[in-house]
Amino acid sequence: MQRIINNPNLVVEDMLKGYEKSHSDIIHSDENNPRVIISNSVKEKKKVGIITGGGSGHEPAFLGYCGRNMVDAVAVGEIFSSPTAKSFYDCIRAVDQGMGVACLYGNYAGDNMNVKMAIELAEDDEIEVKTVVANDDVASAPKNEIDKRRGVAGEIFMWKVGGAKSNMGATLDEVIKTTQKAINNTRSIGVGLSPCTIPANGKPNFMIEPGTMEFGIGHHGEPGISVKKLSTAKDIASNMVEIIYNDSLFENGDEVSVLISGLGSTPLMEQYILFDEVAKILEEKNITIYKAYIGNYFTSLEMNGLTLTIMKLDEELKECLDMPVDTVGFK
Amino acid sequence: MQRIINNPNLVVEDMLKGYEKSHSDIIHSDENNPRVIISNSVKEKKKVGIITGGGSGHEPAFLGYCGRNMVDAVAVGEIFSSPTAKSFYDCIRAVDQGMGVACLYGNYAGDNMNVKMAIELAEDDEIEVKTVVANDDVASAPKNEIDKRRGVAGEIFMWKVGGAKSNMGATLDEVIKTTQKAINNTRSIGVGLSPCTIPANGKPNFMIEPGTMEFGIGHHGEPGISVKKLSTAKDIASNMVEIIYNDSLFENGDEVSVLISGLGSTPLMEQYILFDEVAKILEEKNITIYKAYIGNYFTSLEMNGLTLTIMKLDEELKECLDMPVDTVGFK
Amino acid sequence: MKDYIYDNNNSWIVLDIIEQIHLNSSYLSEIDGATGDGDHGVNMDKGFMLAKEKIPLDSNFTEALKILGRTLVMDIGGSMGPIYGTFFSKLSRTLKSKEEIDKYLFLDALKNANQGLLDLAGAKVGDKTLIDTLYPAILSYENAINNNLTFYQCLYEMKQGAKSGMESTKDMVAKIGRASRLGERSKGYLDAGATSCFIILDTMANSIQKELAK
Amino acid sequence: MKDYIYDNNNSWIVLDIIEQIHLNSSYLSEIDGATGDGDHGVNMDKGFMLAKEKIPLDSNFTEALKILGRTLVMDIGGSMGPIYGTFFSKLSRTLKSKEEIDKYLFLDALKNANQGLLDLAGAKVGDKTLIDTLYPAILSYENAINNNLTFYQCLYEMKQGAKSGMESTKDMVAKIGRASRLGERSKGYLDAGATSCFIILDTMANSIQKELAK
Ligand SMILES: Nc1ncnc2c1ncn2[C@@H]1O[C@H](COP(=O)(O)OP(=O)(O)O)[C@@H](O)[C@H]1O
Ligand SMILES: Nc1ncnc2c1ncn2[C@@H]1O[C@H](COP(=O)(O)OP(=O)(O)O)[C@@H](O)[C@H]1O
Ligand SMILES: [Mg+2]
Ligand SMILES: [Mg+2]
Ligand SMILES: [Mg+2]
Ligand SMILES: [Mg+2]
Repeated sequence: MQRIINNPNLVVEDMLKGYEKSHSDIIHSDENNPRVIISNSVKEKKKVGIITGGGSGHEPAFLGYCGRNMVDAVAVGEIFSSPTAKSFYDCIRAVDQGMGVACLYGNYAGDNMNVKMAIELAEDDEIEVKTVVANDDVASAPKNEIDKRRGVAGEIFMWKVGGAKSNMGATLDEVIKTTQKAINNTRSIGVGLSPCTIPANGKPNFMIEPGTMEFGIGHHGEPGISVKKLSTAKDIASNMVEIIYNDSLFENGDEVSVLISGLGSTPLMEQYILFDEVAKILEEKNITIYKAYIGNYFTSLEMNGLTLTIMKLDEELKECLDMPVDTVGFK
Repeated sequence: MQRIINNPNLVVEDMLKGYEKSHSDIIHSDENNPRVIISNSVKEKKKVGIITGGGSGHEPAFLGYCGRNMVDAVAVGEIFSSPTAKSFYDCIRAVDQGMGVACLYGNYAGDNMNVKMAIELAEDDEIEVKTVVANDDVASAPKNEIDKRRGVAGEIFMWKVGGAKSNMGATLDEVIKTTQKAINNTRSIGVGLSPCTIPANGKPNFMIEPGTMEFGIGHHGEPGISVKKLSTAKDIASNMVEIIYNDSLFENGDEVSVLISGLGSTPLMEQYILFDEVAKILEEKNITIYKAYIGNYFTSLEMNGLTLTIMKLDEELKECLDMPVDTVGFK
Repeated sequence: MKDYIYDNNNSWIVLDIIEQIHLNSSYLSEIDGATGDGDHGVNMDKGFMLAKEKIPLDSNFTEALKILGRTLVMDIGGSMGPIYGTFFSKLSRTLKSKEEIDKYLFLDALKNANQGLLDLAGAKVGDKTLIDTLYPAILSYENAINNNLTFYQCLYEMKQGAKSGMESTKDMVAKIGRASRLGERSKGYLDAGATSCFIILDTMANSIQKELAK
Repeated sequence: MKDYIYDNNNSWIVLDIIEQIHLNSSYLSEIDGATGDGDHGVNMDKGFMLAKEKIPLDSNFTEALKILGRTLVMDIGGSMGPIYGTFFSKLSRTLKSKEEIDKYLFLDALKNANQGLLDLAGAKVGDKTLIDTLYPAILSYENAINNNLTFYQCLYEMKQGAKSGMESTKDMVAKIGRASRLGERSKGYLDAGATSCFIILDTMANSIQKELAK
């Protein structure tokens, strides 16, 4: 395992120390819980609190999206493992100003359980918490079981929209409504070309044969829809757009934002090559790209591969996307 | 070779198409030369033109640093190969407004030759061009042959400072003077943990044994100072800071900016872990970190490893670093 | 031999469980490594050792269960935190209703804990999880009660049920969690959670048996 | 047989060179792949084929050399663009001083080209580069002149020199460019640039010999 780390069981602790030191202009950690990262802008104006949380190993997600006009606090878990209920609870407490808290997270068993318990704890403090659970990954379940779908890079759009809406002074219900619309309007699909290794484990816990790719792979290496021959960027783009398109959300004339995220070891160059092919296909379908984001926005350690996310826009969502933010991962 | 590309001989062309489409708010390409990327802010105010250029495969360098208040035009080469003299020349022509042009590039044989020829061409047009040649890589030659050293991620500080200075209305000589000071004040060192593969070649053209690392590796896999046992982040940080420190530039009481760049497949997590160790050592040496940048700022395709860059600051350099920019790679 | 134990002063039963998880933590990680991400022992050990600090030596059995449950829920995250946390919290909540814990109360506690877990985690028997240890353990225990065996004997049956439950996971294909990544290839390995669940149930039964025999 | 050629109407000599580079491009990339990044053939082919488009069929030898040189400098980048570009530009500049090109003028041209190259690229004999082909080729040519051989014979000697120069790179350790990455391991392989340089000199000599023999 070729890694620049100290104790493999303490990679998250060690990372957080470096993160705090380097971004003290944007975030700080909770006084009593180093697994809670809080925006320096928290409570600088009265608004609905926005929190999220998830396993580590996805950097810059989740903590990179903590900052002014985006996420107010982030609960940080072990690698690929949900944060504790306490960390979610501490996030809730750190951001609540009496207007309630929106917890915007991804649909995974552990996160669902821990958020549920944190909300129960917050109820005792009479803090109102509502959730939006990202389920943008079309590969993870068929459309008639849409609630089982996992959240992947579409979570970034969810946070961007939720953060913006809350900063416009919306109520908790309004924030939830618009953010839920954002995720309902969002679809993602991933491809994996080679696996990743959890430091404490020391070996990849799945394999991808050279010359093949896992189409529909999840953010932690969850199995894809199919193993395909590794073909050209043009083919891959066409397969990715097609499966998203087949979900019957996007139509002729739509305006969308597109996010391509490398999963870790895929060079930016390849992400731009894929984007070019995606853009060509969308143009053919008469879909206009309002904004495009390309880069390692939501990774899986050093996995080779990428995700494609498309969000259907309306005027409200565009306004939310356009709001400037001050975070490490997004501008 | 697990890659998302079309024709391996056209990766640069294909990337540029995607790049232009996705960042048309910041840059455009030269009408007659797609290998020249120009900031949309070019000539929006009268100033010294700032250009650079280099091989591809280092994304977001070089083109990601093109934009308002940083680089005005970038010449784009093949993978790991200098741009043509014509592209450098076209950059010069695109940005000159009669105040001259500063060409800020890295010390490689091909770039030196092509820039030299481009300057000769520009002389015929009576455009004054001066250069700063980055040589921040301490591993590439001993101090008494400092002019032989290669430029690596320190180039980013060079561009940041040069771009800022020019936007403050400085003359060509002033821009060159301050930018030269920036690079004279900058030292970098890289470590490589696994190699990268040029798409058209199809196989890595060097190997790094698992359990070892190449200390002092260059941005294209140039051989390091030594092959070491892969140790802890703490050890690696201490070796890296030490070799920079031994170059007799930094001293007790200095204020510096630090840049850690992943070379491609090194997770952000590990970059933060290393940063934490570097920060501890600098603190012990009574060196203050004014600003830190951590991320994939200057890559080598999917190479595993990272570079550490430290720049000694004074008031002028701080002012230059602080100027906001509007580029893809830097904020 | 008694056919009940006191709640009072029996926190050592919980400390025994913590001790066994601690001793087996490398083994649990090793099993998890075969089909998962190799951290089950580390995850468990972290949470259980944290709880150990907080449990006063001479406190009640249910008080210790409550502390363990709360610590797991609050401090280990992942899926194991809420799952085992809920399990121990529910055990505590049912058992603390009486000062003497007999075989019937213990059955109620197990059933409530199991139900809490099913509500929360959504795994079913056969998914290759800790449920595959817990469910047959409770079933064997209940059968023993129905056959009028003593508390001591019922606990013996529970251990047998837990053991064969754990072993049954070896031939299962994982349907949930990280190991489901492997599909058919997950066959041939014990499930890590099923193994830790066996250790927990087995140790708890042994310790209660010791107390009964006092 | 003549002992000079005309500059006039002899662009075909340059087109022959381009043709040979084109035909050998896969071979050149293959050699480069052994110690470098495997693109030498592609790089060369791109530039040379671009120049081919621009060279009028019945133009002068020196005009064609100039176009080739300029195209390489302007349009291929890397190190090869400026290096071979300068080489052909310098050849052109010296040769075009007279309408008849004899063996002495050709020697001057080679020497000027070689000097231009040394000034620009900074490689030395023994570094395992194209210089290791060029330098012995010129030396053999000059020796032949000193021995009063004919232009035709001098060119034959130049080809021999180029060939043994190219072959000498096989035993060298690369000191410059990408192959220097390999150190000792670069031994046993021809240098790609030395090989393309041999193809260029060999083809140029053959074509001039054909012209002399006309
Ligand atoms: N939804 C679930 N319900 C019950 N048990 C589960 C569930 N998901 C996972 N498990 C159990 O968790 C165990 C793995 O735990 P652990 O390794 O600590 O967590 P992780 O899988 O996050 O690394 C599995 O062996 C399985 O028994
Ligand atoms: N400084 C130099 N001077 C002369 N020849 C050089 C120099 N650097 C490299 N070469 C030659 O360039 C050849 C490689 O060319 P090519 O593969 O086209 O470029 P690159 O190395 O950029 O991929 C080497 O075989 C060597 O002969
Ligand atoms: Mg885990
Ligand atoms: Mg090359
Ligand atoms: Mg695990
Ligand atoms: Mg090459």
